[in-house]
Amino acid sequence: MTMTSWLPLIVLCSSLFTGLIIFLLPEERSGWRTALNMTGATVKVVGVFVMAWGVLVQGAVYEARFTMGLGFDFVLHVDLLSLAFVSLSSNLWFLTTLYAVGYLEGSRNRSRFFGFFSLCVTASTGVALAGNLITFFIFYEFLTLVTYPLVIHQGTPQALAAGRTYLWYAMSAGALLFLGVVGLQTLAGPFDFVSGGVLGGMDDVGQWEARVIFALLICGLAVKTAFVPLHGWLPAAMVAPAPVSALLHAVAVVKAGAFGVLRVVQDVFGKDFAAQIGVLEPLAAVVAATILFGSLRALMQNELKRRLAYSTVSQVSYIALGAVVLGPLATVGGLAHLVHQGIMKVTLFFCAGIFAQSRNIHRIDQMDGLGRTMPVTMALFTIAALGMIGVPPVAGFVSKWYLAQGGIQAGQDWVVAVLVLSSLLNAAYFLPILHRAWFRPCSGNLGGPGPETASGSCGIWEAPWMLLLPTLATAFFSLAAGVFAGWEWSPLGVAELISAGRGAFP
Amino acid sequence: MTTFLVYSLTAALLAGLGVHGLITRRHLLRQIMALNVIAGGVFLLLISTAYRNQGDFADPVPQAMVLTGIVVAISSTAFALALLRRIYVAQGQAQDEAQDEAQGQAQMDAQANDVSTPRDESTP
Amino acid sequence: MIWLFVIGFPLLTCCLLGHARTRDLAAGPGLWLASFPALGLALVGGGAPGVFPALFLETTLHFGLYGRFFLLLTSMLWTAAGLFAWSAAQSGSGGRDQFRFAFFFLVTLSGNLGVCVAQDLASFYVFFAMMSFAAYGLIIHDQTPKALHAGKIYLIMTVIGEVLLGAAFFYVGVMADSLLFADAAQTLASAEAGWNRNALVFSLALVGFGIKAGVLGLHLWLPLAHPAAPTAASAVLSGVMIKIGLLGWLQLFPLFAGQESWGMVMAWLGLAGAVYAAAAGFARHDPKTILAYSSVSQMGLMIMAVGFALAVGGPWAWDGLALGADPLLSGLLVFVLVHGLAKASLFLGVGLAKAARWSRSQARLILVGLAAAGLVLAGAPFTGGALVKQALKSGAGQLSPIWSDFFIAVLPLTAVGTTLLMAMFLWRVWWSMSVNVDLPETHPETAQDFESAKTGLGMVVAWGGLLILVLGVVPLAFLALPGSWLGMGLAAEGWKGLWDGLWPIALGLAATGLFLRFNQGGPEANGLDDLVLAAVERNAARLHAWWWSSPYCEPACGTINLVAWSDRILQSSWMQTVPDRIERRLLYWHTVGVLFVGFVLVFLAVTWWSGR
Amino acid sequence: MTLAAWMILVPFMGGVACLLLRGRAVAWVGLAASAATAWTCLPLLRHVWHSGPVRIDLGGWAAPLGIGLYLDGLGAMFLLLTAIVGLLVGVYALAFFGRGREYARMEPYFWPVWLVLWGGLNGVYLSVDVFNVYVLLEMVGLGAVGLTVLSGTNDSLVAGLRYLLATMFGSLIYLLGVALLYAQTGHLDIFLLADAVDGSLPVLVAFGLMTGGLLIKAALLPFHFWLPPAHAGAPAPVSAILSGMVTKASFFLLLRIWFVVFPDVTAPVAGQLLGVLGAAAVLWGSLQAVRQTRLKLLVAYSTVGQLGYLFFLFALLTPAGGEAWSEGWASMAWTGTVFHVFSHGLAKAALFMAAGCLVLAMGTDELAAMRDIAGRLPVVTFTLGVAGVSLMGLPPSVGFVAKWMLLKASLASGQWWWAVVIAMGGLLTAAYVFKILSFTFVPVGGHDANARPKAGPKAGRNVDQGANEHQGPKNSGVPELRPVPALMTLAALTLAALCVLFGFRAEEVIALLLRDMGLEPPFDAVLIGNIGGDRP
Repeated sequence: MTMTSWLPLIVLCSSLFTGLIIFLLPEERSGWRTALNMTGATVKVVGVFVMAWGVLVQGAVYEARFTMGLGFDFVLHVDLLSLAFVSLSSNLWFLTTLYAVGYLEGSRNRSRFFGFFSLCVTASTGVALAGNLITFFIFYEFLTLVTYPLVIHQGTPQALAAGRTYLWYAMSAGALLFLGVVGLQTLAGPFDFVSGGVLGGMDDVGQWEARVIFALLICGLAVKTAFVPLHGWLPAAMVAPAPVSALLHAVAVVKAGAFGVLRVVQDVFGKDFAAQIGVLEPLAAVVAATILFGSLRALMQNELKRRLAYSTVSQVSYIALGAVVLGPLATVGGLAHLVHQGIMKVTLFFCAGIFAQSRNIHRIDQMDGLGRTMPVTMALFTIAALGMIGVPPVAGFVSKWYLAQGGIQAGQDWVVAVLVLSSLLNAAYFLPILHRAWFRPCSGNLGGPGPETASGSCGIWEAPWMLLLPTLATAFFSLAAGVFAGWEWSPLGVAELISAGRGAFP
Repeated sequence: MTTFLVYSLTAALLAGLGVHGLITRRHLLRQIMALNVIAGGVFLLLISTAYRNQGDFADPVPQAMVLTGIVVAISSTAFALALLRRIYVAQGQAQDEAQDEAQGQAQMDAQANDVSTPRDESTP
Repeated sequence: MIWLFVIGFPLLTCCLLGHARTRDLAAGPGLWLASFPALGLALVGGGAPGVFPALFLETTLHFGLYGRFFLLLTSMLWTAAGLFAWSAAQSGSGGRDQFRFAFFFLVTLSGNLGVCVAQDLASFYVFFAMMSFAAYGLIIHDQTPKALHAGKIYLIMTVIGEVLLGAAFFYVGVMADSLLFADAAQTLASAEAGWNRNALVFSLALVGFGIKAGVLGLHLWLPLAHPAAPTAASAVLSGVMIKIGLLGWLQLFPLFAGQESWGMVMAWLGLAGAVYAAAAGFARHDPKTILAYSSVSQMGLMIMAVGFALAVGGPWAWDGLALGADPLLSGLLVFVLVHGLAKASLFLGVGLAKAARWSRSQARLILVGLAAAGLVLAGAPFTGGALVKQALKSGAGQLSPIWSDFFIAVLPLTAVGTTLLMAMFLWRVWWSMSVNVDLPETHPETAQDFESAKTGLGMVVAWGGLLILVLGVVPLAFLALPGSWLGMGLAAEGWKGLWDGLWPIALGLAATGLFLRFNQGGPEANGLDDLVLAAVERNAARLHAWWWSSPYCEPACGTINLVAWSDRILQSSWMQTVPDRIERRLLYWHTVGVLFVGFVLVFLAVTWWSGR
Repeated sequence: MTLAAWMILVPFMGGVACLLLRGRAVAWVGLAASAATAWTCLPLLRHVWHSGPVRIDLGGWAAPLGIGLYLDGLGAMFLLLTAIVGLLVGVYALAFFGRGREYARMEPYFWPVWLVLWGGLNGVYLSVDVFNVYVLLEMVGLGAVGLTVLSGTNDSLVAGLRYLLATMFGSLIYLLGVALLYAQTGHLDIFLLADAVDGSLPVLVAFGLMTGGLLIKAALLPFHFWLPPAHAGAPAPVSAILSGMVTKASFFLLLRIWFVVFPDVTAPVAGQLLGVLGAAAVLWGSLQAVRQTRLKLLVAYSTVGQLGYLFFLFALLTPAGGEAWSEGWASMAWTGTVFHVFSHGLAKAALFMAAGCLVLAMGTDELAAMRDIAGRLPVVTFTLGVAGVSLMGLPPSVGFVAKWMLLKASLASGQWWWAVVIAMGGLLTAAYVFKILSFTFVPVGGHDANARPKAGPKAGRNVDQGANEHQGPKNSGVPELRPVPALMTLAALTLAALCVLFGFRAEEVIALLLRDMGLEPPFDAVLIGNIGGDRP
């Protein structure tokens, strides 16, 4: 094994071993735990950076392949798509860990929390690096397992109910996905992901079989992607601590689903073949419905995190939209949104966590005048929220721009209509929050006394730097990703590279 | 009608009787006895095969098998009886499924089926 | 880099707000210093176009055809507004929260400057959005209920406009396969008739920019927002920002390519807006509202001019178009300039008038200044306004005969409306100054501020400067460039021109007199705008209420609730009893025995049967 | 290779030695015997790996008269599983019975009985003589019952006697079949029988009786009546033994009977019949497990469900008689099933051992009492979780491999309905595994006991009960957990970890398993080792 095959493993294991060791650490060794976490995260970020440099600049191929003896190989492969996802997850892991250390200061069961947290990142790294559908599935299911303890971390009845909901959805979907994966392998034999699809080139795959398998796979992925009739778990899972929500929404679970949809449509079926067997239209209908319905539901929420959750439901489907719309520009938009949505949504959840943690603010009607008391946090929230709406120059507008253009390019004008409506709805549920926070007078009517602040105080009280710094970084990224979208290595630039087929599997 | 057939039919009858006893009797002692009846049937069949090929000598293998089988059956029965005794000492009766009744789980079912096992039947 | 510096300078100034020590600098002189680099750039000229591949989606910044002109106007007006705001703040009449005001002021400024020089769709969109959204902060700055309401309407319409504009840009970008305005316009020039993507782009852009520019029907936010905003903000809102919509059309639409149908649509819309706004606005009581309607009316005329330019098939290829080559286009630009300066000076004048108690002579002086600016707008002879009228007329003359006669006939009538509005405006200002009533809708604290306010010198300077520019710029240009069409336009028609300029004004004044004679002191009636708006809001509220009470709003709506299903199954009375009963049965020897015997028999039977 | 004989003799001798000793020495000697047995297994395994199946005739007497032993890949896998689980159960038991008086009392009985049982199990896997197998099965059965009643409580006595009657009944029915078979063919050796059987009625009846008898002992669905009370009532190490290993012996024998002795007379419909019973077991057992409120009963019913998966093999392999074997999916079905045996053996033993830790700590196995176990006994909870993952068939675990193979086999063979059942069974398994886990996360503090759960779902209801209970008198003091020996936790954790690790090394197992059966390798993958050792 050379460096090129070790590196993906190192990146994968940097969080795996961290997680396992953290489990064994006693509760009170928080210094050790933090050090370990940060070391793991740093190793991962550096590893990803080296891989990115290798792939993008040197054209190296990083691949670790193990024969399982089961008719498939366990493959970790770094292509541009996985690179985009893995750099997102590694960087956000770093920041979220920092945030979580601050957020959970002094709470119980932190070893367990951080252990599963690391495992969760391992799983999403695995999902990103998986070189074939089965490896993908393995990590995808692993993800379900390790997220569950995080969702029910607080152990409240609500948390348990949420965990139960999550499991019901995820497990049922996992069963379907399993059937789909096995069926596909039975039909087509083992294969790796290939940019442009594999099935199109196979003669012995019948149309109907392909359709059934497509349906199974997409239904299996739909739960994590939170496609509309199956999105029920996502808002329920909001009871988890804020870093978990951030991770769920921005990096791990939802993203894994969307990433899976991208992989299945583009690298397994291939857009052309999928269009040929006519499965893209139904999927597109679901995606469009999800985008609109998620936004509509978000409009109805008064709880901040729930509103954000429904916003995720809507926004993640943009990624899937990129996969189902035929134009190459749409692909670029979807891929870019994978990253953009991640950094913006993580910012929003960080901020929501800060509000909850420091001011005990959970509902939107408690946010009056928050801009005066926590100006920095609120400013970051504003940046991300504007980005979600698609207000330039925050990153969101870039993805929408490309998605819409892709739709037009492919003659699917409804994409524009969907985006227009969705943007309006996004504005309708985010702008009132911003208005409240910035332009209403501070009511002093906070959700209750914050841990360290007198109730009703309208003085400036900012969050501790451990919470603020990661938020600042992600907000900065979301702004930068929009402002410097044209840069060659920006998320958009990388997405263009991926779409152009460079760095695809040889 | 060969001898073998007579033996085997008898064996089948015995085994059938045993099975019937096992599944209809609710008293544990009777069930143990029913199992022994089945065992008797099986051994009868086995011993009858010793002459099945009409040879000059009896096949020693079935005899060895029956001997072994009897040992096994005896030890099992002994074990079962020992258990039965412990149960009787512990709960004052020797019915497996009466246990359910006592716990009120299956009163309806039990009443319907309990005709054949009078309760006052005692054990060794 | 100079381009980025010019646009970014206000943002840099804005950054100073973040630090307590530099804060006062940024919120003070920073307001008017921020646009100086832009002013310099517009005067000196920028050199090579700035291409920034990494910025947004390959940003190209340059003057283009109109950029320098708009940049000049923008920087002038913002300098004046900044000066006014600073001075107002200095003298204590700036209202509260000056740092927040400064923040939004500077961000809006930055966006506005960027829009002027953006040569590609993406960066234009970015700056446009920056300007539009930041302006919200300016509009609701006073936080009166009225301002909040205005802000809400503004925000909603802005968002809609942004989104539609975005859609238009998406289409153009794909159709032209380029994000440059130049390519986009070229693509649109080859439009065919009928409903196709070109038509879609036209209509999307019409609405998208129209909301900003106050096209009839989309102008609803204007009369609300302008009076509600602080004076300096109203000045730039009305002076520059609504013109950006116009700039968008000019850049995007293929002018002089003979798109007659679209041209006529715009011309008619513009004309209708001009007439309607005059009719709707003159009876208003708040002078700033009248000014807002006047803006709508004047924008209507400009839109009409754009319509003319669209409809006319020029003899020259559009890319050879140069400023000054065509009286219509140049006249339009002069119109923009004149209206921008005049309207800004009018707004600042109102602010000045309200800022303190003036002695009668001072009040007269202010009134004269306002009247002069009003006259320019109304197109009095030898002002820029007359020139504009001339240009419009020549533009109308190039249309096909039916339209041309009609528009030429109608044009002077719009001047009557403008005069009416201006005269009513002056009357209201005079009235408010003499009666000295506090404006009812001001925030009490703001009103208190006003009470104790002194007038700053800067406010006067800003106003006076603009006034001088308004009055002086065109004659100066005439003197400087006697040979251009400017000179010809002013000089050629002689006494007839003078008469043409004067009779509408006289008519307007007469109408004003009549109205005041019969309706002086009458209550302010709700206009059509208010009725429409009220109806829309009522229905929106009803829709909202219906939606909230509808089953679609229940938390479980739209989800496949697997948990509920599983619960329904697992908790059902059947499930609670039957499996237990079966399982209990299965624990009985006789059940198992019967099943066992049955199994063996079935097994034997099937084995036997399949062996046969 | 007399090692094969030692596999049986070593535990027997260990058992006898244990009988003669007193005090803690029993445990140490027993553990030493366990280690020796497990150790003996290794060279045997290596031998089979290198040179194919082993056949030895004890004392030099050939087939009809002497006692023959035979070990092929399949048997080796079962031996290996027994050795692993047996050794770890031994380690676990060493600590378990060292706790307190009530357990220490059982220790002198546990070790001899268990070692004899182990010897019997090894014998079943090694024997080629259908009658010897009967004797060994009886030995296993008696041992199992002996272990079941170890605690001497009333419930366990009743359960034990019922178990005894059932297993005796099954054995006798089996013996009846053997007698018929012998009467018809005059052979007892499975390979000789394989050549001698024909489609005559007595042979068929013998086949049916043997199958039926073994099914009772294997606790397939309608015949599982003895299993839950016996498994739930026994002490933890015993439950692990019973569930992880003893049920597998009868299944192993069924495999031998069906695919070695009677491959020519099996009917496709009969195979489907077993498959249907298996499917019913999967669904029914899992459903019952979901509905239990006591941990050990839940795990016991889970055994009923998990055993059902094994019987798909009969449905998958019988359709085309001998021809099916040449298909790729035949080998998938085989490996899937064997992996499932592994998965279930390891995972269920780990589950029972973890449950034993919990019972030891809490004094009860009520699920509702397991509050905040995740916080207080994290390693045990982790073990529960990992073992559960393997049961669910989720990656990365040996259970996943098993399910993968079974699914593939059922899809490839066109019998897709098993795939549906497997998927649904996985869901139900997830339901009960996570039911356990969710209870472990309920905090002790009950900081919002007043908050009602939103919906009225089952977990919610249970939580609610917990909360209400919590508001009661117990509120003042959370019941203290008794300490759990690290060795017990470690043993359980090791088993759980093995569940995961075996998932990564499937290739060797497949190679070992398949080449002795003359099966096509299922994939293009190059199998390790020399394929095609000599078959007898």
